[in-house]
This record gives sequence, C-alpha cells and structure tokens, in this order.
Amino acid sequence: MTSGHDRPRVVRHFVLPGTLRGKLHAWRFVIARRSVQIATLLLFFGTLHWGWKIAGRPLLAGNLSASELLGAIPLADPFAVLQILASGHRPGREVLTGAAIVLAVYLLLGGRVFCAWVCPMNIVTDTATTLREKVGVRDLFHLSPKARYWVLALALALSASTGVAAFEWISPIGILHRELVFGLGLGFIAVLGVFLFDLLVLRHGWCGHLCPLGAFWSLGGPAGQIRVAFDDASCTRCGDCVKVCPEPAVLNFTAAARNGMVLAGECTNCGRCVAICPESSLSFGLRARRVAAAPIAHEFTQTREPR
Amino acid sequence: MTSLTRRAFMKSGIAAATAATVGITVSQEALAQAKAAEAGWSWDKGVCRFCGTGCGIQIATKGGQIVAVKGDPDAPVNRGLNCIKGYFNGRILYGQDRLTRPLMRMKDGAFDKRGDFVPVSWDRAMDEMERQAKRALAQKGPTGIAMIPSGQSLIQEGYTASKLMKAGFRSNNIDPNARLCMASAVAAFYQTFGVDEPANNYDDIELADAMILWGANMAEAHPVLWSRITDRRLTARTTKIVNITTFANLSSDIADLEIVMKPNADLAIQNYVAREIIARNAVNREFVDRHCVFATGPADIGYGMRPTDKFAFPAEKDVQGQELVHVLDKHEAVGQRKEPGTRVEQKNRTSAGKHWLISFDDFKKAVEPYTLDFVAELAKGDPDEPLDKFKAKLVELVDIYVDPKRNVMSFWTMGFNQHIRGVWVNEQCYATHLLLGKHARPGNGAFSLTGQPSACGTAREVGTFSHRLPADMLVDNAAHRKTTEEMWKLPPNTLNPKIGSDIMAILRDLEDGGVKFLWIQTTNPFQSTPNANHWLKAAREMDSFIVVAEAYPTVTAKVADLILPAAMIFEKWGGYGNAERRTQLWRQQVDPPGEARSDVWMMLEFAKRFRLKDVWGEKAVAGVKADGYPDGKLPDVLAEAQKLGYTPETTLYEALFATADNRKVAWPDPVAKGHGNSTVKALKEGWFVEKALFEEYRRFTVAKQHDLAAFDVYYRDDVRGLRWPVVDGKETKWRFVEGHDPFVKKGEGFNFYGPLLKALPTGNLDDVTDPKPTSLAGKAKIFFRPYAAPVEQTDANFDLWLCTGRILEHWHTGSMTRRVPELHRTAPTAVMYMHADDAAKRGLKRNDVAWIESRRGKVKVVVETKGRNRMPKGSVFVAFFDEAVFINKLVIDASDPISREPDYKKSAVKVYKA
Amino acid sequence: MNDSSRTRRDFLVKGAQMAGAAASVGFIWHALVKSEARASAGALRPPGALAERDFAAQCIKCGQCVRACPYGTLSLASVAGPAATGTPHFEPRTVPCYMCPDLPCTRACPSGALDPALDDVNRARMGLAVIDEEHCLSWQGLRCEVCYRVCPLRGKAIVINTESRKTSRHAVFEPMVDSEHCTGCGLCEKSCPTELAAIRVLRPEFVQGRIGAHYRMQDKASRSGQAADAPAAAPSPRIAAPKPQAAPGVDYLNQAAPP
Amino acid sequence: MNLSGILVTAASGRFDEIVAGLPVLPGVEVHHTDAATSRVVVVQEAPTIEDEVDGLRRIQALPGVVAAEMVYHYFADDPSLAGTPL
Repeated sequence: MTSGHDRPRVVRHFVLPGTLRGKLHAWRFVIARRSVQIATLLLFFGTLHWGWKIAGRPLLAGNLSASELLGAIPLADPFAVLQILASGHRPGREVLTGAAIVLAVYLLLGGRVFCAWVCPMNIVTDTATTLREKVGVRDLFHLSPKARYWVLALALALSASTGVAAFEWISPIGILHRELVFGLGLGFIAVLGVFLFDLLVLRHGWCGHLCPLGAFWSLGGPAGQIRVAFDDASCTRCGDCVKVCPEPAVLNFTAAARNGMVLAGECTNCGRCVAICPESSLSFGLRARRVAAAPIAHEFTQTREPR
Repeated sequence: MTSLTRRAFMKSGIAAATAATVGITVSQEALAQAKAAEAGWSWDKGVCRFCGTGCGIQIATKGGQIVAVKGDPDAPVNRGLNCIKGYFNGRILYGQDRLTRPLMRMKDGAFDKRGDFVPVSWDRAMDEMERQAKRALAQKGPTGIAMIPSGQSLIQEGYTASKLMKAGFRSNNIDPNARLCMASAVAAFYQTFGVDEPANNYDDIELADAMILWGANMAEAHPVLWSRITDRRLTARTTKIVNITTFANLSSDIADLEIVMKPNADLAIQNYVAREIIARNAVNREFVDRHCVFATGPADIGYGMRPTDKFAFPAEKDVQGQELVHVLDKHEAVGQRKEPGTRVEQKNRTSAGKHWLISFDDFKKAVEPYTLDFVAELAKGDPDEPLDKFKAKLVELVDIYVDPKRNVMSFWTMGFNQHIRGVWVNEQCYATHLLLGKHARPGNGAFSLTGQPSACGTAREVGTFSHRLPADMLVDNAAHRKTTEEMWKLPPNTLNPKIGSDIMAILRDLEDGGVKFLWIQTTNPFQSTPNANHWLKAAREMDSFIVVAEAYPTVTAKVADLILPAAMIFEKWGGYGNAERRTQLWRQQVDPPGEARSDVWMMLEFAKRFRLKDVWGEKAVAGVKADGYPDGKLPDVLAEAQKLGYTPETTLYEALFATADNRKVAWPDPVAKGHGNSTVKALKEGWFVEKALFEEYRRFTVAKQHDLAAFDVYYRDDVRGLRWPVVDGKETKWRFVEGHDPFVKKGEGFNFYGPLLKALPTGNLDDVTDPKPTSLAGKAKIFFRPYAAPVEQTDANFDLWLCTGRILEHWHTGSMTRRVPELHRTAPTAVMYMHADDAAKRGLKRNDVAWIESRRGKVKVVVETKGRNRMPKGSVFVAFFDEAVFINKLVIDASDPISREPDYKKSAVKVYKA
Repeated sequence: MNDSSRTRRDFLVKGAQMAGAAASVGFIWHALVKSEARASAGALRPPGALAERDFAAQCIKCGQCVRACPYGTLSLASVAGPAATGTPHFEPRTVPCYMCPDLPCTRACPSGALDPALDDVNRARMGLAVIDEEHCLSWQGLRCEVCYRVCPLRGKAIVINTESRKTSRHAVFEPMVDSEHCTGCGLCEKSCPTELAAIRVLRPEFVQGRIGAHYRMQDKASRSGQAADAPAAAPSPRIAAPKPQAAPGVDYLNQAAPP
Repeated sequence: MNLSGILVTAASGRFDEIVAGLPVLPGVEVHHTDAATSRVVVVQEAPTIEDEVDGLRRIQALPGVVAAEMVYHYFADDPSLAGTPL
C-alpha cells in the first residue's frame, strides 16, 4: 500500500449500462475521438476535393506531414522535420515554422493527444484490438513497450545514414493518411499489415510498441497541460482502467497517487479509463490546477504495484 | 498447341534476325505477318478515306473485320506512306457510337417533328420518307425536295443521286458539300478553259523548280503531297518554296519565302505579278498569241448573301446591306479606276459570271495601278513586318515566276476557293501562268488541289452540283440536256433546265420554307456551313422533313427528322477521284454493321416507291424558261415515255436504275474475288449495282474527252488508279498539251479544247461594246480581275479577322477522326491561335478560356499563343472539327457570287475573357 | 554464479539481443528506404523539383503541389507506384504538365523540395522526351509529327528534321528532341497516336550520356559564334609535384632489359 | 532444345538446288530466300548444342554451299518449348 487511505471493501467493476443514454455516456470519449479524427480527415479531403474555403482561402491544404491552414498558417510534422534535419538537409522555412507551431500546440495539449485524437492509424489499431479481444487472441511474443524508443533512435540514425527521412519513407501512418486524403491505392496493404500485426501478433503492437512517431510524442508528453487526474481516495484499485488502457504502464497508481494525475508521456489522453472508472476516480484535468501541490518527479522510476 | 505456335513464332523471329544481318529485306513485321500474327488475313487495295491527295492503302481483313491498314508501296501518289489520319483508316469504322438502326422522331407511334428519336424498321423509315417526299412534291413541286451529297460520296453514289434527283424528280436542287470547298475552282476552270479539272498532276512536284502556295497550308491539309514537295526541296536544292498566306503556318517551316498578307490581298498581289510580267517583258508572246485571249467581267457582282434583310439577325444587317450597294474603299477605288467612296449598286448580282473579250492593251491598262508601292501598302499582313522587307518579298515572288529557267507550279486550296472573289483569284493565277506560257507543261502549271477525296471524282465529274450533268455538262444547256436524256433514255424535256439551289441556297430555302424534303448524305452541313444558327433553327422549326444518312451521330443528325444508318467506305464497293484526275476503285472489304446500308441501296429502294406518273407529269417550276418548255413549267412527258417503253406505273427504280442493260451486269462477278457486296445482298435483285452504274456513267465520259477505263481495269493488281482521260488503255498526265493529251493533234502544241463559254462578245474594261460573239475555240482566257475588299471589315467593335479551317489530325467536322481515341487524343479540342500581344491586350494568356464573338454568334474557346500557327497581330484561326467549339456558325455566309462558295477565311470577330 | 553476476549477465545478454534486433531491423529498414528512395526513370517530378536525391530528402509528401495543380496532373505515389511512396509525380500519358506560367505547384511547396527560385516554367526540367525511332510513325515516313505540333516549345524542344526518303519521292519528317529546351512536360507523350507512345518522357539522368571533360564537342553556341570557349583555367598550385622515385612504371623500366 | 538461325550462301547457279535440298536435312527449315544474292535463311532445330554444330557442318559440307554461318543461336530451357511434339 502506498496510500494512507482506507479503501472501500466492496470492489465494484465497470458494467456497460443497458440504456442507450448510458452507453453513449460510456462511449463519449471514443465518439469524440472518432469525430475529431474523421473531422480532421474531412478537412483535408474537403479542401482538396471539394475546394472548401473560408473567406476565399483554402481551409486545410496538404496532409498530416505538412499543411497550410487558411492559406496562411503553415503546419508540419515536427518528427518528419527532425528526420529531414538528421538527413543533413535543411527544409524550407515554411515547414520549419509549421513544425514549430505543431510542436508547440501538442506540447501544450499533451504530446500523444495526436495518437488518440488525430492519427488515423488509431482507428485501425483500435479496431484490431477490439476484434482481438472478442476473438481472444493471445500475444505471440513479448516485446517491451520501450522498443519504440529504439525505433525512434533508429529512424534518426537511418535518416542520417540514408540521407532521407527514414521513417517517412515507410510510415504506414503517412501511407494511410495519404491514401485517405488523396485517393485509394495499394497503400492499404501496409495498413493491413499493421492491422494484422495488432490483431494476431501483439496487443497494441504498433501504437504501443513500435511506432516511432508515438515515441516522439511520448517524449513531449510530460509537458502536456491536459492530463488524466487521479483521485486516490475514491479508487478501489479494481483494475478496470489498467485493463482498458492501451498503455498499461502509464497507470502507475503509486505515481498517480503521488502526483494526483497521470504524468507518463506514453499516455495518449484517450479517456478510456476515465469513461469506465466505476468510482469516477479518474477525470481529465488541467495540470496547472491539480498538481500545484505535488512536485513533478520520478515519472519513470516506478516501483512494482503489489498484486 | 500454344507452345507450337510459340515455337513457330520463335523460329520466325530467329529467321528475321538472321536475315537482317545481311539486309535481306524481311523486316520483323513482315515476318510476324507471314507467320503467326497475320494468319488468316487477306490484303486488298483501297484508297484513303480523307483528303484530296488520294493515297493508296492496303487493307487487311479477317473474320469480317478490318484488322490492319498500311500505306500501299505501289501507289504512285504516296509510295507506302500515310499521314496520321490515313494510319487510322481502318479504325474509323469501329467507333463506339456507330449508328446501326434507322432512327425517327416519334410520338405516340407516329412521326412527330417534336418527338424523340426512336429506332424504327427500314420499311417504316422508307414509308415515312415516301410520304414526306410526296407531300413536298405535291406542295412545292420538284423544287420542294432537295439533296445534299458530298465530295466524299462514292462515284456510284453521286451518280445515283444525280440521276434520281435530276431525271427522276426533275429537281436540280442537289448540291454537294463540295460547293463549300471546290466550287470556285470549278467555275474558274469553266471560265478559263471551258472544261473542268487540272491540266497538271502530282508528277509536276518532282519536275518543278519553284512551288508557290496560295492559301494552301499543304503541310497540314495535304500531308503526303507535302512530303513530296519537301523531298523535292531537299533533293533539288535550288527549288524554292513560297508560302503566301494570311498567317505563318507549318508550311512556312520549309518555305524559302513566306508572304503574310491581308485577307483578299491575293487579288492585288496577282495583279502586281501580272503588271511586272508585262513590265519586265516576260510575256510569252508566242504562247499567248497562239493559245490565249484576254477577258474581263463586271465588278459589281455582290457578295452572295441574301438580298433581303428579312432573315438577318439584327447585328448582321449592316454588313448584309452591302449585298445591294457597296461603297468602295480607297484601295478598291484605285484598283478599279474609280473614286474612293463611290456607292456602287451591285447590278450584276445575278449575272456575276458574264464576261467578255478585251485587248491586251486593255489588260495592260487594267493592271497598271497595281504598282509595288500600292500593292505592298494594301497587302502587308503582319503589322510588325517592315514595309521594305515586304516589298522585297513581292519582288522576289515575281523574280521566281518570271525566271525563264525555272519550272513553276502554283498550288492553292481553300485560301483561294473560300473567298468572296474565289473564281477571280483562281483565274488570276491561271493568268499569271498563261502569260508566262508556264501552264499544262511538265513541271509548270497552276494547280487546284481538292480538299475532299472525291470532290473531283464524284461531285465534279459525275455532276452532283445543282448546275451540272455528268461529264462537265450543264443543266441550262439544251444540247447537254439532250445528250443526257438520250444517254439516260428519258423522254425529251424531262430534265429541268433551270439551275437548282446550291447548298447555301438549299439551307436558305429551308429557312424560308421553299424546301420541304431534304436528304443529306455523307456530310455534316449543320456544323460545316457558315452562319449555321439560321438553318439550325429552321431545321427544327419549319415544316420540313430532313433525312440524314450517317454513320455516326453528328450535329446534322441531331437536327434531322430521320436518321438512316449508312455503310462506310470499305463496307461497300466504290471509287474516288483525286485532285490529279486519278480514279481509284475498291472492293467491299467488310459488311456494314447492324442494319447499316449503302447510300446507293437507300436511293434505289426509295426509287422503287415512285412511279413515273408521280413525277413525269406537268410540274410547275418557277422561272423555267427554255425552248420546248412552257414558261414556269416542266412539260408532261408521260406520253413520250410510253414510246420509250415505259408505262405510267413504271417505277423510278425500273426506269432509271434496273434497266435492261444494267440487269445484265450480274452478281457474283469474278472481279469480286470472293469479296461480298452489301448493296446487292440487301437489294436482292441479283445485278451488280456498282459496276452497272459505273459502266453506265462511263459512257458519258467517253463522249466528253473525259474517258474513264472499264470498271474491271481499276481492279487489276497492277493498277493503282488511272488519270483520265484513259485512251487506248493509257492514262493522261498532262492535258491540253501535244504529246501527252490524246485529244491534242500533232502540230497544235497546245489546245485548250474545253467547249464551254467559248464564244464571247467583245468590250472594254467596263462593259461589252460589241455583243456579237466571237469564237475562241481551243483557247484559254487570261482574265483581268480587280482588287475587291472583304465585304465584312474589322472595326472598333469586331476588331479581329477570323479564319477557320482544317488541321492535320482531324477530318472536317471530326465525325470519323474523333471516334478514334488515339487520334482524338492528339487534338482533343479546337483552340484559338492568336498573337500573344493580342491576347495580352485582352487580359488573356495561353490556355485561358475566351469568348469569340461575331455578328452571328459566339463560342468559348481556349487561347493558344504558342501553337502550330503563328498569327500576325489582328488575326485569329480556329479549326472547325470540334463540335464543342462550333466556330463556323460565327462565320459570315458571304459567298463568291459566281461559284456560290462561301468565304470561311475572313469574318470580323471580337475576343474577350470568358 | 551469484545473483548480481546473473543480473549483470542478463543485462548484457539482453543488451546484446536488443542491439542485434535493432541492427537487423535497421538493416532491413535501411534497405527498404534505399530501394524506395531510388529514382525510377519514369517518376517525373513537378517543375522545380530538386535533384532526385535532394528532392527525396526534402519532400515532406504533404501533397500541396497536388492540390495546387489545376489540371489534376500530379498525384502522390501509392505503395508500389512508379515513384517512391507518397512523393508527387505525374504520368504524362495520362495527364501531362500544361506548364502554367505562374507555377502554382512549385509555389505551393512548403518544404523547398520544389525550388522556390524557379520563376520561368520553360526552365523546368521535369524529364526529357525520348523518341523510339523504330516505332515513331514520323520516323517511319508517315506524316504524323503530332508531338511537334503539340509541343509548347515547338521548334525549340522538338524540331523537325526533313530528310529525303531516298526509296521514293517523299521526305521523312523526323521529330528530334533538343535536351537544351525540353522541359519534360509530356504533352508529346500524351498526344502520341501510337498504341504505346513512341515518344516518352523519362528522367534525364536515365537517358542522357556524358561526353567527358577531356573532349569538347563543337557545341551549338560556338557554332553560331555566340560564345567562344572560355580560356583554360590556370593549373592549380595545390597539386604538388610528384616524387621522382615513385613515378609509375619506373620500377619496370629500371629492370634489366630483356635478353 | 536449340534453335539457330543460319545464313547460307549458295554458289552461283546452284541456288534453287540448295533451297530445295536444305529442308531435307533434319530439323532444318528454310525461312527466307534471296535469289539476287543467292542467300538462304534457315532455322535449324536440334536437341543439343553438339547436334546443332554437327548440323551446321552438314550444311557447310553440302555441295554448292559457299558458306554457312550461324548468325543467331537460341538455347531454350523454356519448358513451354522443350519437349513439344512437332
């Protein structure tokens, strides 16, 4: 026990409500995330194919790699830019500015917000996971979630050695997004690969273990201002949250109790845990408000939770 | 099985590779043909479907389909070559939207002018045609029905059409689309030589030291001939090519001298050339004295527009008013020895062709005002060119013409013919050559190139024009009518002596209700004629019945009431005659698709539905005035007909076509060598229609120094067409000259034996002074024709000249070439060629869409400032193949008053951003 | 072995395993990227594209050039497409480049992969048209020359050379491409009427040779007298004089002469 | 299976005889003839290269043959070609 509080004796578990209203409430974050993901796609798609404009300016031209909002504000993928820089090239000023803007925004929101709320691959991997749970597939092997940092390091090293942005050239995310925005082609094979990997080989295999883009944003995660707040007092340690969490390691009760919120960079702010917590111990909160009291420390030095 | 084929294929490839090392002439293709790929193919000779060049091709068929085409290496015209259209000859038959069933406008099971097109049976279609034609005859008499065939109709089709209309329905309202392309050349041939068609031939290209193009972009319009001209230029390095044009075009690429002139300035330039020939003492006196006379005619002949503004759009009225009174501009005034600003009443509108003899001194006096300064100032077409440079070019042009050591050929096409004074410019060109004695000699001559594959063979020779009978005979000539009636076994005075409506008049007749039944074959006049908005409206709104025989949906088919699915070129037996008098016949290669039928079959079936009593009784025809004819009437000839063995119940089919002689020509015939005959098959009468009609027509030619060879001769393996007259089995290369023309006697040197218009009154430059006709048998005329300005001029509002025409990739209105995807891709839309500065001035740049507007309408078109034509400032060019860029409806329907051929080359337009 | 040494050994083994895995993944990934990034002859880039290596590195695959093209010419390559996945390219036989004077695609590029310094579309070098003379109708004597007539730089990028056909009285109109002017827009390939285009636009590096610096062709400029050859540069002082002893061939030459 | 393209040059006056005689040899087919230059293009098929060369020697040894050159040789291990009954 790391907390001095007494815990309620009755451990309740999450039950999906029978009413539609209740269901919608339980699914509210999924619905919101899908809406944001699809809306983002739609903005790109509509601007390209239907010529969407506001005040005569194209709404959102480009794709997740780089784009232009309202014909004026450049946006770019900071990880892609980092790779280009690693490859020894200096990208255009517009792209550098765009990357800085995007970096700033996500740092503010919590880096991996991108993963759960924007990245189109999230839909694919979530589907694979849901299906996997229904069918009951077991992991083929164990892989450390830290592998992604190796991949990240490798991506930068390869960018330097090949002279091109190494991950961008094979990124299934880029492929998927381009296929969705610009038209469908063979790229779905790559996406299918990720889907099958997540379905048959490893739970959360791509997003939770390999994706260097996710790793990149994880690094920026701790600075995020919107975080999952944790109320240790009401928590019964029922473990439902850990079960639904795509990044189980982030739900470290000790650290969460100490900090009053989940600070680990890998947290994607997906809100699954918030939605199912039977005691409402978890909620979204602003880091500035909740954590003022607790010092930020030791997010990565976890001790094993007794079982 | 497959491996066996593959093995055979391997072996032939190995053999070819082996043969190639020592240059044994077995190409890889030839081998593949001989082996696997060509198994079951049969090759036969044919003719290219497109321009007037008349290239020979070889057609391969297999399983009832044309599978390949190649240039015929034995054809003297093209020696195995084709242009890009010729390359696709075999493909034009197989467009996706080929018409295969008769389609009629119907509502509630009956014909309805406002109905939609519905497939009907041939019987139903013919029933309606019969009903409508009989109604037209009853309402309007013979002139109530009209027919528009084509310079692409086959010889037999033209002959059938002409006989059906002129002998059957006694209507001269038949006029081919060749009126739109060759009529000025025809009239000039008549007036100058008394007989149609060129004295020279294509062999002259290899014999000439200078070739002068007058309004002929041969590089695009006669691609394979151009390759011969280029070859001559390359191999005989002293050869000069001159391109006289209103804008720089692809023919300028190899030209040594390019003269960009203002529209109509050709009239002035030629008078300058004539003046210089005299001034430099270069007249070939011996030739001129012996073989030529001088002549001129009136200048106040109008502009071939309607004399009334009743039908004119409001915007058209100002120009149309000049039809009756024209005010001379300063250049016309000088050229016609009058005061600028003189109002000239156009008194000779209806007698535009009359002319009289003048003296050489008169001629000399007439060309005197056309000095270098005067003509250069008038004619310079590129505002950016320095005047001195232009003058030097004109001088060089004369240098080339008069050089005694140079053989000179002049070629022209639509720049001359589609001209409000088209006959005049033709005549002026002959004048130049005749003055120099450089005509009808090997390597020397003025040569009119035809645009269409059988403008000569069908439209002209067979006589499908409203004024013509077969073999150069005329409907308003009593002797010619008599000859024709005898040939055709008609009662005397069956033929209508009054010249019928030309194509433009037929369309105008449609507009004013004069024509009730119109049958259009092998042409798309509602897209090709100028100012078509008038007739497009008339076709749908007037009480008329328009039949269109077509292979593909066209604008014309769209405004028709009945569409007949027509067989295309190699789906029937037929023949073409090209610009050098070469007649080429081919066998049917494949059957027409679905219910498509040959035009000959359609006309014969139609003829079965009329009895002599329907058509040979007394008929009212306004304006008929001739010996043996009651005024305003065609006499009843039924009684005379009985003497010839006909009864009132005899059908036109029996009387005109299935005659006893013709029925003797039996099908099958050994000449067919196993080829089918869709006409005979559908007619089910057992006689060889195409051969019988050709042989019947041939009798005319033999009587008129126009001799064609017998039908079977053209099918001999060693024959690739023959240039008529074919006398004693020998073709004629040069006419009118001793040693080549069998009709010129020894010692005569030259004999311009054409019989027409060969007795003339005498006068001065202004009028006749002695009406007594002088005979000028055997002589050619050297005409003086003054400069005349275009009737529609550019002004502050319509500030650009519009010229329309063809491009290499597409044929006419694109009805065939646009069906071949590969060809369509090469030029998918018509663009407007324009000077970049003119575009910039209008806020336009390359690839922008602009409106082009004239007094008669407007269309949208893409601006091209870089393309194949380099326009001088002030001029634009748009090709007319593109239905979506319907450019000819913007063109003024002013015509040459003598030839009635419209002028597509000079309309005033404005261009602005769309 | 004690616990600490076992842990130490585990750690070492695990480290080696991870390093091995990373190395093998890295190797495959490297190979994948290399093969992807390899230019293909038919992958034509928008006007202003940098040299393929730099373009590959700099292009961020955002597709803004694709959006900017008013003719739908450009597309982003799909997996197994003719160009590296995600990069913009065009296939002239489908839609060629119509050479907009205002270069909207180049202007749209945020990454600098399309050179913002390009200001005249006529200076773009998207590719180079190459004629297959054996299957070119014009070279075989037909009057086609469609490529010549559609070429926006007609008379410069494509010229017609007329030659006598010798075997008959006809000339052959041979289209020829001048690499100095050809932008590679591909209108010629688009318009070529043969079943498979006999004129193709390919990346110049796949079709152009190099004469070598040791020889100078009589080039067009000097032929027309517009530019004379520049004077030879002075020899670089940095090249040190070779040591006499080490001269190539000396050893052999100093051997005893053969008997 | 081996296929070879052989160019045979016949002595003057013996062209027709050679053309008639060549197909009698095993596996030999005459594909093209050019009387003007007395040359014959044959394709020879044989199971092995040795047989192919023997065949060439046979042709060279024919009376009236001035020269026979193997210009083209194709060695087929293509299963679709080998072993097909002719």
